[in-house]
Amino acid sequence: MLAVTGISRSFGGVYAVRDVTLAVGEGEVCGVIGPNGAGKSTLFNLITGHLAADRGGVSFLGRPVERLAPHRRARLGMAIVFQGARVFRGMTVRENVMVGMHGRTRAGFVSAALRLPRHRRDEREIAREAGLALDRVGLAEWADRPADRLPMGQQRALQLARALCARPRLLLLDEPASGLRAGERERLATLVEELRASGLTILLIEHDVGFVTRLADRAVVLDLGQVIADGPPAEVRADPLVLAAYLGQAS
Amino acid sequence: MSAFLGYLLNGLAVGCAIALIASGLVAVHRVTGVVNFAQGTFAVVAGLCVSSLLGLGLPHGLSEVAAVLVAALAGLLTGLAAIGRPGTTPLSSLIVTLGVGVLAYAVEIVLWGDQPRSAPGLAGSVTVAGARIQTQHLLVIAVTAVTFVLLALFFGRTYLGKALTACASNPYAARVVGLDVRRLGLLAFALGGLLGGIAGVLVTPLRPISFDTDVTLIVNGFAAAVFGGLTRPVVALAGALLLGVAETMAAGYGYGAHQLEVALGLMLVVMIVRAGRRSTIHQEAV
Amino acid sequence: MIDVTGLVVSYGSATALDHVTLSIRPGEMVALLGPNGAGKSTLANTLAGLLTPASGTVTVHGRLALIPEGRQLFPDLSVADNLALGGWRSGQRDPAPVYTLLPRLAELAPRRAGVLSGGEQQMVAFGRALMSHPDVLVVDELSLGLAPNVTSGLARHLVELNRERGLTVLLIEQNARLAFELCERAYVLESGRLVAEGDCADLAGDPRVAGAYLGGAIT
Amino acid sequence: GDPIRVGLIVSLTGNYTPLGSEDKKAVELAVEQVNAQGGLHGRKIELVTRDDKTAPDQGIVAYNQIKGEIDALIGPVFSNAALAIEPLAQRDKMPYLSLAPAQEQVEPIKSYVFVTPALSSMYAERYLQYIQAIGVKTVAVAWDSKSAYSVSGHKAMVALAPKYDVKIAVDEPYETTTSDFSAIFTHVRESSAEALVFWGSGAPGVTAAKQYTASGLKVPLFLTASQASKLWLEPMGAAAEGMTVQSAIGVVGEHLPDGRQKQIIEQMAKPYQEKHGYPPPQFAQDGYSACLLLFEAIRKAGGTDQPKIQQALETMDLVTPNGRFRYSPTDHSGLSPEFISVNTVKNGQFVPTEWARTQLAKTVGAG
Amino acid sequence: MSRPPVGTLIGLPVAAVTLALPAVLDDSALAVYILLGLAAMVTVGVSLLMGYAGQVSLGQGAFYAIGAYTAALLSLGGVPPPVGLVAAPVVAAVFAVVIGTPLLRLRGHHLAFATLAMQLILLSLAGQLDFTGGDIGLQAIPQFGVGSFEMGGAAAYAYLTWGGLALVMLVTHNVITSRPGRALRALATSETAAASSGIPVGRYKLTVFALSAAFAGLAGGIYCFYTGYVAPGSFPVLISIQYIVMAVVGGLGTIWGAVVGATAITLLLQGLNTLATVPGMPTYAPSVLSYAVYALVLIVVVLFLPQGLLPAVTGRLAARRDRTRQPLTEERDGSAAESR
Ligand SMILES: Nc1ncnc2c1ncn2[C@@H]1O[C@H](COP(=O)(O)OP(=O)(O)OP(=O)(O)O)[C@@H](O)[C@H]1O
Ligand SMILES: Nc1ncnc2c1ncn2[C@@H]1O[C@H](COP(=O)(O)OP(=O)(O)OP(=O)(O)O)[C@@H](O)[C@H]1O
Ligand SMILES: CC(C)C[C@H](N)C(=O)O
Ligand SMILES: [Mg+2]
Ligand SMILES: [Mg+2]
Repeated sequence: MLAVTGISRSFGGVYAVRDVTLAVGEGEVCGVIGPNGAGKSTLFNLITGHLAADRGGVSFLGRPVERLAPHRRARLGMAIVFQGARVFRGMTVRENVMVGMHGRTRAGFVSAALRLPRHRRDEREIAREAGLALDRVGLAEWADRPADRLPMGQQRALQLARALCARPRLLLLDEPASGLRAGERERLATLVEELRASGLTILLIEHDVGFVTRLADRAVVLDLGQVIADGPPAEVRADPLVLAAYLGQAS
Repeated sequence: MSAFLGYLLNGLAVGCAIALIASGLVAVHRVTGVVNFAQGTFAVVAGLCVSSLLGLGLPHGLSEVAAVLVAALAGLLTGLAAIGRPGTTPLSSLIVTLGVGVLAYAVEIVLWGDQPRSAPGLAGSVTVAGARIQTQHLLVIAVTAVTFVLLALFFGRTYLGKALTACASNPYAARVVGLDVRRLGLLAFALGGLLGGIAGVLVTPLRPISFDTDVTLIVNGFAAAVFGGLTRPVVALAGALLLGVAETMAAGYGYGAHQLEVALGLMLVVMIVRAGRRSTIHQEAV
Repeated sequence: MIDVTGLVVSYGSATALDHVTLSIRPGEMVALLGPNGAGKSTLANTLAGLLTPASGTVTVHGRLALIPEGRQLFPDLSVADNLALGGWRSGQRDPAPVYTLLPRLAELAPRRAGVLSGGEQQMVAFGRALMSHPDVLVVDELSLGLAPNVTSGLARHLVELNRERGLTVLLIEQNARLAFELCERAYVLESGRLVAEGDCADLAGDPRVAGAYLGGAIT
Repeated sequence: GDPIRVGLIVSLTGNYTPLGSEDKKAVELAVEQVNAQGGLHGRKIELVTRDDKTAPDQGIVAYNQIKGEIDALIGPVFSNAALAIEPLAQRDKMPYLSLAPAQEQVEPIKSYVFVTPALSSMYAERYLQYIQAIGVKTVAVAWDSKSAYSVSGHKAMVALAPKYDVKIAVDEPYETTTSDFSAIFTHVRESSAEALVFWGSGAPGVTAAKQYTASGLKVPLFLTASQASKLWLEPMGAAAEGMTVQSAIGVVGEHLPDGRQKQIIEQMAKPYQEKHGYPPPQFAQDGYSACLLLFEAIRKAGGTDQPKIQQALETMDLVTPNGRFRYSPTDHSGLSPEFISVNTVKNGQFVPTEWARTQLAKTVGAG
Repeated sequence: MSRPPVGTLIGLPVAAVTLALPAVLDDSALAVYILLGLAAMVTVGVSLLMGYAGQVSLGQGAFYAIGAYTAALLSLGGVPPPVGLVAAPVVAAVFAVVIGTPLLRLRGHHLAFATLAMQLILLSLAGQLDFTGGDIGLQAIPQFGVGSFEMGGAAAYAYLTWGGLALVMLVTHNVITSRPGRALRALATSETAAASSGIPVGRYKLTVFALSAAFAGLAGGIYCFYTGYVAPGSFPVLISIQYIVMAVVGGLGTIWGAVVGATAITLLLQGLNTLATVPGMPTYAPSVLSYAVYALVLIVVVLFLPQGLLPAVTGRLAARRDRTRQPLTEERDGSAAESR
């Protein structure tokens, strides 16, 4: 499904990601953990094309994508929820989510300006999908508020809804649970389980190791830009290297 | 060869005058995030003041200093209008500075009339390796050099300079650490006025100044300042010198009728090339 | 140390805090819990003087520092400069003590804060707040985006500061378990109103609170 | 009876404010004077003034606003604005006296459009006469590529130079916004030119004059009539001394022999000086002359019937501060180069050269 | 989607008044009415570009000029005026695509400068070339007409103008309330997040740039027939800035705001012009009065109604607080974040 081979990226001589090779199978939920600054978010940006790799390749659904622009990769079925909140200002929650459907619809400027039948068809489709996505993350009652006024937690949920609206094949989640309380975290976990059950492939960055252990089939540990452990979460958690670099005595 | 050197030196001087306008734009923008379209006005006010003061018989030196102070005051007043009211967005502030610039026209016409004025500066010229350059031009170059060194040191090295930079970098965070964003913004506007005033005082002996000269000044200054992203004085200086030298070279080698276009076109090309080598993701980092 | 009475804060027509009254004694560590949108960040910002109350009073004795939600660094400045500016109020500009606490920041010192990873930024925000030698520290999400070992390190340090220097702490924390571990007392805020307060031990026993905030939390 | 309404559209804001505001002052003075004498045909003159903002489209707006209420129009100093209004005025049969010098206004002739300043080609020709007279054979020419006045002046100069046996060694355009003329001066220095003729209006002329002194160029600098304002001498300061500047005859009225021409000039210059504190510059001369022409035409037409005014204008022969106008169906400019003076600046005053003094004396004597 | 109430509540009466006005106005008022409509047309484009897509153009006057020159040159060359009028927006849009391809790699202030420079260069070219009539420009442009029918009166031009404006507003409304419109508003906040939703950011920016250029081009085309005269001097850089002022004063990111802004500024300027030239005013009155009043009104409106006239009037202030905060602030973070 996704294969990353020997990918590297440095900033001013410092490697953020170094020679990372990673394969994720269809339907797999793969946790990515590691200390702060280990290169996890950078790896996600390399996979989605927001950053150019210095070296190495990315293939998705069996075809090399490292030369494709981010929006093309998105159209192939990658969706990402960024680490920070990136909601579109000046738009309602619903409109934000509708944007997620962009890659799956076609009506352009001309159809919109002339209100051609395609435009109407697409709008109906988009509205329906957005409604579903909103329900799914529990934002339905917030749908018509301006998105930039939402509290943190809801903004994160909104991003997830936007990503889901695209019906991706691969979902990359960068710390989706951060800023969420126990109850909300539980709901998120349930949602991820549902998604997994529906066959979606998921890459999940999370510092809450318990969360990862519960949801992921497999955990990859990054440190200083390199993979230092890869295996079932329970095993990885016990790895002394991981304990030293990441978990400390707190776990 | 001496012709080339002549164009180069004069170009540098022209560029330095532009740089001084740009420096004020950078100072204000770096601290407040506002593009101050009244920057040219400060130079005009100082220029008109110095011509009047010298006309009244005040000695050189005193007149110039007084004029620069008036410009600094004008800067402060502009700041009060532009950022004094809480909740004014940088775009609104920009429009306010445009308004201030126009308002200044009215004041200037009442005080000085609508005809251009000038003032005597350093007379004569010197010959450098066979190329002739006006003494006033040398003065412009020298003052610009000093100004930019000081400015770069101020913003790059001093604590206050960093605090000022922090204000625009993240105004909310600035308030979190206890910076008085509004006061520091006003300080920046006063500094902008001061820098504009210096530009005005130096340029007035070279070219006549009238109330609407600010348009020419701001177009060039804006070009140079944008070259430096409106935040980096030294890059803005480089942009200004590029602009000035390109203009005189164009005039020197046969494009006199298009010198501004040639220079602007060159700036554009450099900017576009630079823009091509930069990814967007970190420009939006949350 | 902090006295809040009848505090009302609103954004336009929406009321974010509705007659909140609370008080924190010097040297106390108090947790503030509540679901998303409860008004916790609003309260933090009001305590720091960044929002003006519609009514009610806020009194803070001594110097207050805030670790704001979402890190809020100066992206264009270096890490070192970010830290130095944290000392604007105290006049302390040398970040060395912060480097001892968070050695990673010493490595990052010359980098622009805007390009740091999320967790690295959170560390800078923490360090910056300490630079002002506060008497009161308001932490809006301590563990946000931090690796477990870093979180525990910072938590330990908070406790140290509290014991040794008598630092008063108001801790807003999503990880209620951690919050209860660190603090003696807690307030629970919901929809802008205080709905519960008391000793952490008691609250942890309260089924309603435990259900919502301790529930499936796993660390 | 009800007043005669004269439209005045000039630049009161924008680039040409310094020109337009002088025109306005002069026109107001002329109107005041004629009204003090009881007006025309017992009717007072009333001015309807509009600002063209130094922009052609604003000129059109202004014209469309007032065309219904005015009997005749005195139009923009900014050649482009003047050119924009003229087709409309022609269509409406609106007698129109332009204050702009561009050639295109009278080539081809539009029956209702008349020009009051000397055309830039006349300034060019006059300079060539002077240059020939002082024995100069080779000149350099610099011109503002963005000013219609300067462009057509330059064009005429290039075309007429062979006739006066003058060679143009350096031909250099610049832009209105140019702030450094060292390149031009360098080119002149490296050439065999014996004089530099500088076409331009206002600011660039002042800048060039100032830098010229510092450049150490030895050849004389010749400025054109657009520079003939005391207000532009001031900013030049000491740099202006000894410079050669053209002007309309009215600017040097006091140096003329007594007679009709001098009297007309003083009729304007004295009150103008009293009112505004400085002698009327070139542009004021244009405005005042336009008024005299129009008033005379109305007088002759016996009223404000527009075709009649047009006819009166086409047969006009009148002495004004700009010189003696002789409009005809084939000449809507009316002036000739003889009414242009070539001056040097002495103690901040425009003083006609010996050559000009004799020439003007001849012109005035003949008239 | 988020603003039909304003559209219908204000739209219908406005449309009625718009239709009635040309019949009752005299020529002098009609001249203002037409120029106002043209300014509004350009401003709607500016508002679309800036208020929705977050891109700043200080060179909108250039497209206005291109439209005017296109229509003028074609009809002087004997092409029927309607063809010239259609060609005006098309050529402007094509030009925007060509020039936008490199320019739109720039953001925020850089883009603002680049568009400003483009206008300066273009106008200077128009002033030098022979076929554009140099600085003198093009004169005697035929009246607009279809077949043998020639449009003479100003009222006819008023209908043409306001018809064009209605078209422009309709297109804009349709665009912003649909898929491409949401994409534009999204990329204004974050190009990265937009791209990861599958939006081809570069192409969309180019398209909206071209669309706003087409609006300006159409306005330019009508202008050239109405005035019968086109010259570089008709399109000073200041008018480009004026359009931005109109958009901001009216309320960025609202279609009607652009119209309101254009109306307010145009009427203010015309009013001042008339007021200041009333006989008996002192010499400097025109300039002093018009500069001072214009500046003060501008400053007061921007400071006290920062969301613009329209949102203030329609009382939708709260809902829109952050929308105006866009392009220029947005980029600052961006450009500052580049390698320093
Ligand atoms: N544009 C950049 N310029 C310089 N350094 C960068 C840039 N982007 C990332 N880095 C550095 O690369 C390293 C990896 O960053 P990344 O954001 O991938 O970490 P992370 O694993 O996601 O950490 P966290 O858990 O804290 O989010 C960090 O040290 C960061 O400072
Ligand atoms: N700038 C704002 N304008 C309008 N409403 C706001 C604004 N900021 C917050 N709110 C509203 O105020 C309420 C309280 O928000 P606040 O950010 O204080 O919640 P919180 O408890 O910190 O939530 P979280 O746990 O998600 O951080 C929310 O309903 C939110 O929508
Ligand atoms: C002589 C002046 C009235 C000419 C003016 N400078 C113009 O270009 O129109
Ligand atoms: Mg990360
Ligand atoms: Mg919060």
